[in-house]
Amino acid sequence: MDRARTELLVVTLSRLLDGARTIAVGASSPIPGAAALLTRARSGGATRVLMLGSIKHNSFTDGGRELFDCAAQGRIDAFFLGGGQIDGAANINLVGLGDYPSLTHRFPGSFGSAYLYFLIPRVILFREEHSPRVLVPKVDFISAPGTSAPRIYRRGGPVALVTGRCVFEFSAGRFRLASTHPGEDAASVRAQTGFDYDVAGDVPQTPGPDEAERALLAGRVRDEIAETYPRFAAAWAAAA
Amino acid sequence: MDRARTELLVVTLSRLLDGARTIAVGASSPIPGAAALLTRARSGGATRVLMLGSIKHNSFTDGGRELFDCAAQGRIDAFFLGGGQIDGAANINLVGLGDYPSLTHRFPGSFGSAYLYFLIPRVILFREEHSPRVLVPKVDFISAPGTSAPRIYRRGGPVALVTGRCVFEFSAGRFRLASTHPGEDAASVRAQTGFDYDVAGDVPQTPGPDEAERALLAGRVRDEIAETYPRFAAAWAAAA
Amino acid sequence: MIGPMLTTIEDLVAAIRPGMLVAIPPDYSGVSIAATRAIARRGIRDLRLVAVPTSGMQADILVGAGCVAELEAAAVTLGEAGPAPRFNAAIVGRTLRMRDTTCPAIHAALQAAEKGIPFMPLRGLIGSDILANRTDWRVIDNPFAAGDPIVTLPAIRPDVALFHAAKADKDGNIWIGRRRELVTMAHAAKASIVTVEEIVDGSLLADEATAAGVVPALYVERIAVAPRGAWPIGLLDIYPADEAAIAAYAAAARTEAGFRKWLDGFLAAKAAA
Amino acid sequence: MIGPMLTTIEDLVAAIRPGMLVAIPPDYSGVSIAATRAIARRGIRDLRLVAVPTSGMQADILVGAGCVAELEAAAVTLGEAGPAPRFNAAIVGRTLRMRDTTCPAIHAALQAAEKGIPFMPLRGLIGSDILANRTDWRVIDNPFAAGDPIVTLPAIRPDVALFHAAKADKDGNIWIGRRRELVTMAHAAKASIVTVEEIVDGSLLADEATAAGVVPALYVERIAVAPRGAWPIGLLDIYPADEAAIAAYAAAARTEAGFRKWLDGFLAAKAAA
Repeated sequence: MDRARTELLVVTLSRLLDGARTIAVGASSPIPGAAALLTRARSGGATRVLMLGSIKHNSFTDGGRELFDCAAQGRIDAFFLGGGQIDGAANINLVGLGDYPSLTHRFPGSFGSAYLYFLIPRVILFREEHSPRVLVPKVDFISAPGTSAPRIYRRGGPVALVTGRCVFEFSAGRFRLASTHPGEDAASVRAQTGFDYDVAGDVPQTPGPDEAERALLAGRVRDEIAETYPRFAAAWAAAA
Repeated sequence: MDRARTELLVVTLSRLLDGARTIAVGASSPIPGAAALLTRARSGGATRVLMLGSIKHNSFTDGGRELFDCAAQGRIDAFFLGGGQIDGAANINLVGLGDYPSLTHRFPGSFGSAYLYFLIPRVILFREEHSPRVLVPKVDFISAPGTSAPRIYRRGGPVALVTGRCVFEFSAGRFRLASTHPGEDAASVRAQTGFDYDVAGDVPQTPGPDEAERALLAGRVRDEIAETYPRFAAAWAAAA
Repeated sequence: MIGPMLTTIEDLVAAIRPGMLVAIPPDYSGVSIAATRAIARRGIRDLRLVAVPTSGMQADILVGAGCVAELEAAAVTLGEAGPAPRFNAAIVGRTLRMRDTTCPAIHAALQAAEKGIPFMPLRGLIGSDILANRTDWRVIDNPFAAGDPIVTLPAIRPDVALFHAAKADKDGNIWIGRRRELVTMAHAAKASIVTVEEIVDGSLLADEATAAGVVPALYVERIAVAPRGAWPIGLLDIYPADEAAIAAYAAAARTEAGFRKWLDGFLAAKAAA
Repeated sequence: MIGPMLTTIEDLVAAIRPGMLVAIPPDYSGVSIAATRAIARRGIRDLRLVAVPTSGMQADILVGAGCVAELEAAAVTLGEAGPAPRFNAAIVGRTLRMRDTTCPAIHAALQAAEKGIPFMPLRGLIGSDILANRTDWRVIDNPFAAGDPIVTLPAIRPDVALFHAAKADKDGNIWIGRRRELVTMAHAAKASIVTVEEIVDGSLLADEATAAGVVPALYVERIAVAPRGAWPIGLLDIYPADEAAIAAYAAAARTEAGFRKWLDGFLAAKAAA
């Protein structure tokens, strides 16, 4: 694990969560989980984290459906989704490559994306690999669409896409390059992105953690994420 | 309380429950509750009782809806319903007298009747008062209909009506007088019944409890019903 | 800060405003008579009550005290103590808008709100005068089988779920045991307002054994301590119903004058907390 | 006698017959790997699995062992240990009928079975290729709002719900704590078949504290004792997942030959009971 990159991603995701009252984190999401815990640690008690797979950071007592019911009730402000493929319309594919159902490569599956993408106001797309094979012109399978026609019931959707190279913001059905991570610039991002997006003026660099954040990351956040993602936390600690 | 009459009713209802694997008993139903407990006591462990309001005879752990869900799943074989009015088509009225919503007299309400009457195979109607004001030609308000058109989803319905005077069996949309309680005969029942029904041949007398049943009633059943209906059990014991 | 506010019972009910849709539990669950007293004292009017799915003394007191404009319930009764006298008088006197329903319809419509779906289908009901009078319900054809009519019920989303429970922890988690209609109420409602017997140390969610019976703080807005707050109704295995007190109420409330006198005593009683 | 039969794990899985629809829980709940071994040993074929709503090693083993004809799941993954190799191979090799879905659709369709309704509406999904490929789902107009399309899902009624839990009592009540997807599974399924860590004295329903986390015997058909029966998956706060054993499985199962060798060892292992 590259510690600096991991911590940059955690801090970047965490900033996108600012002001969220309740953040939910799905399965197999150690970096988003750490980001949510960092936001919580900085919130002075104003943010609640609901993390699938956690016993401690879990307020749920109604089984696996409660996260989804809770989202439908409007009680969840922010959530993360990823994708084996993501396209420029923020459609995401968590199912596989090829002409479904004749797949050449299978991903785990759509999880709750086909639902939560519609219902949670602030969905942050996160995929560390930033390459033309992930960020494609059009996904092979739409697990969940980035936008919907006006007549379709939809109360939420994507606000940003964070990758290992940059931050894109999403609005009006298009991505816009918001910042590039250290070592990248607008041109290097363009070269690795398979979909079309907007760039407005000079693109700033994604800021890394400040001192206070660094201390929380190395302490409380890493300790807390270890309960749900022990191998991730151990690798993070070893890289420190 | 007239002990002999109470025990006759308990035993009569209990016999109608014979062979039921799972019997549910709704709110405010001490005599049906005692009947279910008697059937259970005699079943050698083959009958389960689910009694609303009980803590001991309650297997439910999913809140008030579980009884209804359970019935819909086909797990409940027998149940009791009553009515402020009952008509010859086995329609029951638990809402009130008059031209709804302008009622001249209000009953508590329909409870789960409008649902359970459709879903539980063996519904036993029970109303102690047997008079023309209760057993009417046509109920003022149908809380739940006795029968439904063939296209309507219905897996259950009434099999009998037990009153303080007699037992009616119900089939093909009609009541038939099956037995009269001690002190009554076919003519006295006819005089007190506001709806039309069938009588086939000589009508036998409703048999009272035998020795074994008497012992269970005075012991185990009365003890068990006291948990849910303490005042009923106390009055029963005082009348003994 | 997130999480519910621990407050007084007077302040607790101040969150309930005229016209609100308030869900209340059945007598076998967790009925807050303590909050009922505070509502009547405060004189909150025009409440729309939803009994989940029935009510007893709580609805009867609130109707008698003039707090209720509309009531949706599958039944209102004092159980072994007999009919609910103020409710019955209000129906016959036509001073209450009544929405008659059946128990599973209330549960299902709350589950629809819990799931954020606009409606829930339900079996039964067809041919009943309940359905005939519920112009807000719709019968549709089962989309999976032609010629199979089924009732659909619009979601019931209460503004407030009001109940009483055994205990809360300092984070605002509420322990309700197996009385899970309270969970559904809390999920379906915009906010839950809860009286409890006591506040306990430690987190009720920390241990799997107690966590199983918890309504999480996520759903709870205000909590007040009210020892014996369900009285004269019982609470789980903690205390039984006070049958004599309920029978005394039933007798007093048979007349408007008798109820007024009873209510004066009830309102004057020192709040349990 | 009513109530579940306490039996051996071999006899437990004998209730699962070829072609049956079997509901299995997610890794964070109560997965019976002990029963998985017994199913593979017995060579039960043509199972139709429903993951509630995802699965991991359990589905992967059963697919690899050739027990599964069809799988409905929102995802199959070994979590931190990576992709589910036998599942992925079966999809690419087209030896498994896959019904892709999304988590809340599984929950909702099981709730439809629980409630005995033919279908459940669900938000979301419109515009997704999941919906486009689910010819068994229907989009209808919300009967309460014109021009508002909504997906309806037919009920999923499993023949069997198969899971592992901390304990059972002698009446056959099962304690599952707050893992209530197991409750929904049990309600929705015709019968539940359960392995447990231990059988305890006394009734789990006798005390409100334990009753809150119980699947009642009413829903349970067979129970077998299987200590550490979820291993290498974890169980509540009782034991954690054995990450090394799951990673070893993930590595071995990358190839068919590697999986066969792993399976031989797994099947040869003495059942925990």
